[in-house]
Amino acid sequence: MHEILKIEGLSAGYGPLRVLHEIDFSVQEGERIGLVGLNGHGKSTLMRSVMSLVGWQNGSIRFKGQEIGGARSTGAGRRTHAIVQLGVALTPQGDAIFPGMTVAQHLDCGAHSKLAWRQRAQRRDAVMDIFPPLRKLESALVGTLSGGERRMVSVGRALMTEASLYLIDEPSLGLAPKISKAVLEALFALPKAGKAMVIAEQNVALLAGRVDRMVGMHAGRLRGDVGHVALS
Amino acid sequence: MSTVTLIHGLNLAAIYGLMAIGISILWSSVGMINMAHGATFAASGYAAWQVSLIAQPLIAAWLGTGLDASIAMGATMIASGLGAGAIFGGLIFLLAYLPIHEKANFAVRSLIVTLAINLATVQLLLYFFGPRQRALPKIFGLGRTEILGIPIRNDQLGTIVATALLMLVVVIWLKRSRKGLEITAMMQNPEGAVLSGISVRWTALPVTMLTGALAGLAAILLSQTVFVSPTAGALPLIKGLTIALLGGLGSIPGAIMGAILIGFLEAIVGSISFLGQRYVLFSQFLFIITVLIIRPRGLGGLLDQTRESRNA
Amino acid sequence: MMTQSRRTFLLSTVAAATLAFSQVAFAQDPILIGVPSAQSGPVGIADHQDWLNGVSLAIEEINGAGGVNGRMLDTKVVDIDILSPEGTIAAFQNLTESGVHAIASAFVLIPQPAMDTAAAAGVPYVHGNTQTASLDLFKSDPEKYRNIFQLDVAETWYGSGFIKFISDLKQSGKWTPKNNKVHIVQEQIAYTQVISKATQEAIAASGGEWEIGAITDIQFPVQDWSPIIAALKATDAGVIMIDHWVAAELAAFTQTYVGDPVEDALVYLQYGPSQPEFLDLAAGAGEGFVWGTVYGVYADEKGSAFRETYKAKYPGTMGVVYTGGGYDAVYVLAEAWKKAGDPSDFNAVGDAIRATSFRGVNGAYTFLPETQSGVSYPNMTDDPEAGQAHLFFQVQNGEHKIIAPAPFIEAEFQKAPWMN
Amino acid sequence: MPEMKKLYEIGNRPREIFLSPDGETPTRRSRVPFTRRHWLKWRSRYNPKSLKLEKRLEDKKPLWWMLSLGLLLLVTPFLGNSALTVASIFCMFAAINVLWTLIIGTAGIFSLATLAVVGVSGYAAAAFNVYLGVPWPFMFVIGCLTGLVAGGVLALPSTRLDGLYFALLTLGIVEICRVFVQQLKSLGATNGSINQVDSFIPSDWFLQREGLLLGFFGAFALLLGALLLFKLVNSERLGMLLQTARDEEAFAEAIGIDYRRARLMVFMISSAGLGIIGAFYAMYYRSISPSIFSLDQLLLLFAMIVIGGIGRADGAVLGTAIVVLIDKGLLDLGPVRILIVAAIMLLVTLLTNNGLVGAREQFRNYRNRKKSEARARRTEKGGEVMPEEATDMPDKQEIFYRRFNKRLRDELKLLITPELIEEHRRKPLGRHSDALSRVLNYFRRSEMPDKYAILRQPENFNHYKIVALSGERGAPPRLVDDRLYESIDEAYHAVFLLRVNDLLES
Repeated sequence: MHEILKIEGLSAGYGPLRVLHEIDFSVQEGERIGLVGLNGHGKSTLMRSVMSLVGWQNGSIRFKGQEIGGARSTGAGRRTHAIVQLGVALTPQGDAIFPGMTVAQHLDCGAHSKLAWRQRAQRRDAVMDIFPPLRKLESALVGTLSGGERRMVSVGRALMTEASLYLIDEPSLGLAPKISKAVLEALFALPKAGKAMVIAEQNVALLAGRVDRMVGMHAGRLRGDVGHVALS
Repeated sequence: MSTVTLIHGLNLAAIYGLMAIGISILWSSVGMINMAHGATFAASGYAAWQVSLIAQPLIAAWLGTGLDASIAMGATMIASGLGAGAIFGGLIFLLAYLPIHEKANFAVRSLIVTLAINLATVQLLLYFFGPRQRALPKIFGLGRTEILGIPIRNDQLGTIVATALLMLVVVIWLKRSRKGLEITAMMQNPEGAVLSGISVRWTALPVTMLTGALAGLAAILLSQTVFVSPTAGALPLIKGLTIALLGGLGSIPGAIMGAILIGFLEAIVGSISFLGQRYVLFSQFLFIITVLIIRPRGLGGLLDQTRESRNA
Repeated sequence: MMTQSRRTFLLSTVAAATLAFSQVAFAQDPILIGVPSAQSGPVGIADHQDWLNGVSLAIEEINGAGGVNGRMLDTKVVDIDILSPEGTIAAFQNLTESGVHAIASAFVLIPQPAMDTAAAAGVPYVHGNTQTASLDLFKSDPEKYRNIFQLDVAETWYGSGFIKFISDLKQSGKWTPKNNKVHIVQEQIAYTQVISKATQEAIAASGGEWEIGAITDIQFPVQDWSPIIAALKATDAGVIMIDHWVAAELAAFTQTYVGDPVEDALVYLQYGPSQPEFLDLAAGAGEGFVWGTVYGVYADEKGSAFRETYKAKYPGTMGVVYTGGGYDAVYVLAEAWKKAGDPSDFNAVGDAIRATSFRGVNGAYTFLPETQSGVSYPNMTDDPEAGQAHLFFQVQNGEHKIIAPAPFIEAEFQKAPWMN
Repeated sequence: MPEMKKLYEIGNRPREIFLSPDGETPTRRSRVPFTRRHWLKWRSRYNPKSLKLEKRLEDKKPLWWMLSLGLLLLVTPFLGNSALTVASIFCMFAAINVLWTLIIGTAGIFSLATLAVVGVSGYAAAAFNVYLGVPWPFMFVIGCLTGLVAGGVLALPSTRLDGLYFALLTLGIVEICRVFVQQLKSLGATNGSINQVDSFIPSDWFLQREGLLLGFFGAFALLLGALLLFKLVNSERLGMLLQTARDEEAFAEAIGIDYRRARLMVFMISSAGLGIIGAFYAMYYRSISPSIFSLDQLLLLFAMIVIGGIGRADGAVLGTAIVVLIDKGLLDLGPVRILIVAAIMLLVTLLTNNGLVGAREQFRNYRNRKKSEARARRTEKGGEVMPEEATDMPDKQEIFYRRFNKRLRDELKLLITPELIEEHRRKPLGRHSDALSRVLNYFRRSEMPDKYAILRQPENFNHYKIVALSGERGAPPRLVDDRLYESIDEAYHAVFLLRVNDLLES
């Protein structure tokens, strides 16, 4: 198995606030990992620091052997687009999407690679197969959709290109249980070969038994996974 | 309304529209109020004038003085105006966007930087070209054309047609092309845009260049009726700004509508004998202020609302 | 190019200065003429540059001939913002502080601060304001403003002189108006308003020879003249007076007008076309238009000689008002200094200027005691050599030609292209 | 080898200003008129080392103000005429800018119509004087009232429009004023300016040395008045109200602060002040012209407050000093001076966060940020205190407490072996070996937040999950992971493992 993501000694934070404490973490090809932990314990920060979106960070992040981390203290977001183009797709928490675009336009935004842009019609179709409710909303403005539909659009955007690592941040946040289940089902149904997925979730029950590995996150450190297994 | 007034109004609307749309696009996508738009206008005028000095004898030697020559000259003028405006836009990107776009209070900061650029450009133009105004070659000729029995001055016709075409191209480009989609994405959510693999830094460059080019074109077109001077940009800037405001900053349809309204207002007030030209500016600003007090977001402004709600 | 001319000017003054220094080494400090010159403000830059060129030319000539009483002349130039009182005061104070012996200024728009600052220092101040306001101010306190002189006349003569001109032209038979209507297009600043008012009064006094066709208001900046053209066509007057002051906009007017003229009308553009850029900008469209100035460079022997030297030094189209004005101003001052002896004795110099009788390139300078301003021929005197001629020009074959008044005529009035 | 110890100088006591009163005589302090504030902020305390009473000047700014203004007042009368005029212009513009700062900074209304208010009031005062013969002392009253009215008119749209929209709108209003004045027929003969205005400077003295001196003292008094007004509004009730509303409007509203009203009040008060300046301006020059509404003039003034720093009175005054000196003092430079102003404006905006007066603070912030980032990278939770961090800690015991904990942990880490874990797994409760007892004792003493606990599953009697306590009343514990333990001993051991894991990681 290939190692897709390898994080070593990652510390990150915002200004004087340190959120992540020397995290070591790795993701293998074909893996589906649940990142669990309460609000405010660094799940989103971990994902965002992979995307180079936090205030400062320090430590090594290797994506398929290529260093995308390093020490950095300003210019959040400056390298993000390059990381996205390497093949990391992040669905941010909440509705960080484009409210004034139609669903179709919004999905097209995800198609950043040349190939994806050329095939955007087919790919949109494929996303709509995954999230059938979007099909009839194709020309509706995203700002007018319901929460669940927006989440589908947001996740769908991440699926538009051939990313090999999907980081999905809190897909169930603020959604009715039934709808969040549907969103997660769609995610679990995605093919696994050659790709990996990390889902951050507060609600452990939603992921139980559906992921290959569950990693706890607590106070800026990883828990669970390493602790139990290695020592017992 | 007489036909003269109609044409005059359309002509003014075209030029104001070019300025206002540039300001509007730049505000909504990059989040800066470009006070150097007037400087872009003046600098492009001078660049085109400089090009015309070189190109005129060359074209005359090559094509003579026929229709070919005047078309070639016109194309050269428009191209040089667009080009100079785009280059100046790039300069604004380098000075007023790149170094400060990550700092706090970018909107006010960039406003100040562009003001400084405006101040400096006017003085530099004055220093290098002197106070004398300069004439650009008449790219549409001096005659008039009859359309549907209405005699229209060639420069007015040319301005209206060229602007309408260009605006159509810009609007379609923004709507259909990939770059346009990227710009829209950046307008609505810069972080979402980076997560879609769009570099905010480098998407801002084409935007500043595009709006600069629009100002450059406006300079060429307006210089068909008035002349190029270092301070020529001040009035188009103020009018463009207030029209963009009237249309609701960031809304392209709003800006176009605002330009048409203001253009016709100017033409009509100017043609009413007891009001006359001297009340034109007065009535325009009064109108804009009234509209804004009634509708604080201007005529359009939906986009800006979504922007606000995201920031909140 | 301006930079070049500025450089050559600097070089030449330096050269002149060093030359002068070697000649009368250790003699005396130069006599300083202060020139407030608009360089960064939005208006007046072109005229002020003309004036400064004229001043420099005269100083070069005088220094070349050995200076005044053995002392060389020199200038001190400061940037002035002629639109605001504080800008005007700052510039004038800077000059009086630095010990200039006289101030020679083309014009300021707000005369009071300038005159008060100069009066406070008592320094002789000659200017070409062409404003009734300046003269009224002088009349309000002749003792205080005793050393302030307006080289030319008030702008009112532009109006009355023009009516006199068209009456004369009609009588000479070179032109027959199609009707007696005069259509006035007026701008809003004081200068144009006073002229318009004077014209209307002259028309009323003409006893029915002329009548007002219509009055159209415009306001700077005029971006498009087509509504004005429409109004002109609606009135269809025999005489059209464009009472506006910005050369570039007048050039734009000629271009619009030529495309759709009022047949047979005589079009008078007042003073604006005197600025050098007019002909360049009008690019041929200016042909046949008439304009005038109460203060312009003659085309007689003296005037032509000046024009040639000026063009040799400052190539390109030459302005014909303030170039000669600046040139004459220095000569008027030099004459006074010769007479008074000590340039630091401001009152003696003032007395000498008051007694001036000097014939320059812009006409003869004698100062009326009640206003300390010039005399206009033929408006105020019948003697061509007793004042400055109110010159009327017509653009003929791409050049300004003097067509009136009588002894200074260069060419006869010709029909404009739109006249049958 | 003796270890070289680097000594850090703590605090900046050498730069403080101290008085040592004898403690017997009562201290007298005068207050700023109309406020409950004192001129200088002296704070008494006993020096913990010498046990002597000392008075420390908490805020050194008033001292600087007095020094610089006093210098200006003393030196200027001995300067030449043009320098005197430049100083007067500086005072007038500084007064305008201080009030403008009140509008932009304190009230948070981004208005560009400041000069327009000055102009309108100046015109009104001048018109009353020239056309109605109102004597000059009343011009101040008229200017003030006009300013108040103009402020009220301008304030109306400010409640509906926000930020930049309002700024651009006021730009339009300035244009309206300019165009309106210029096309007034009655002022046509003077290019829209009103001349021969009566003044506090006798007309014989006008532009003479005496007049200039009088003018300067007047302008200086105006500046003092503006500064006093700034102080009164900014640091008294209104300013305090607005400070609460600056970041959290909704919060301020929720606790009953009518910040909109307060804003309008500040706006009106400043406008009235600007009106007085307008009347003064007309008197100082004995005329007023439409150029006061010109965009260039406005931009120059804006450049002043930008260069100094928006929102602070010292910024407004400093920026005015710089720009006025360049623009009016270096007239000989010609157009280059505008370029210099533009360049300064550009540099200041590109490099500083809030003008020149903010530069010092910005540098400190930058240094602190870099320091804390570096510290954050190095320190671990519960780790030893870094030397530079130690200076910021008021309770020095904390430093030793953390050092002790760190050493303790280092000791305990050595004790943890697979045998020890095995021992615990076999018998989670009961008598343990010495090493295990030590480790468990340490665990028991740990702090309540994030302490682990065992939760019996309500649906299944013999099933346990591990939770972490929140440490806060009312906040429920949370699940650590989804493991289910079949017996209580297994759960005990899992908690032990988690803690060992935490210990080893720390």
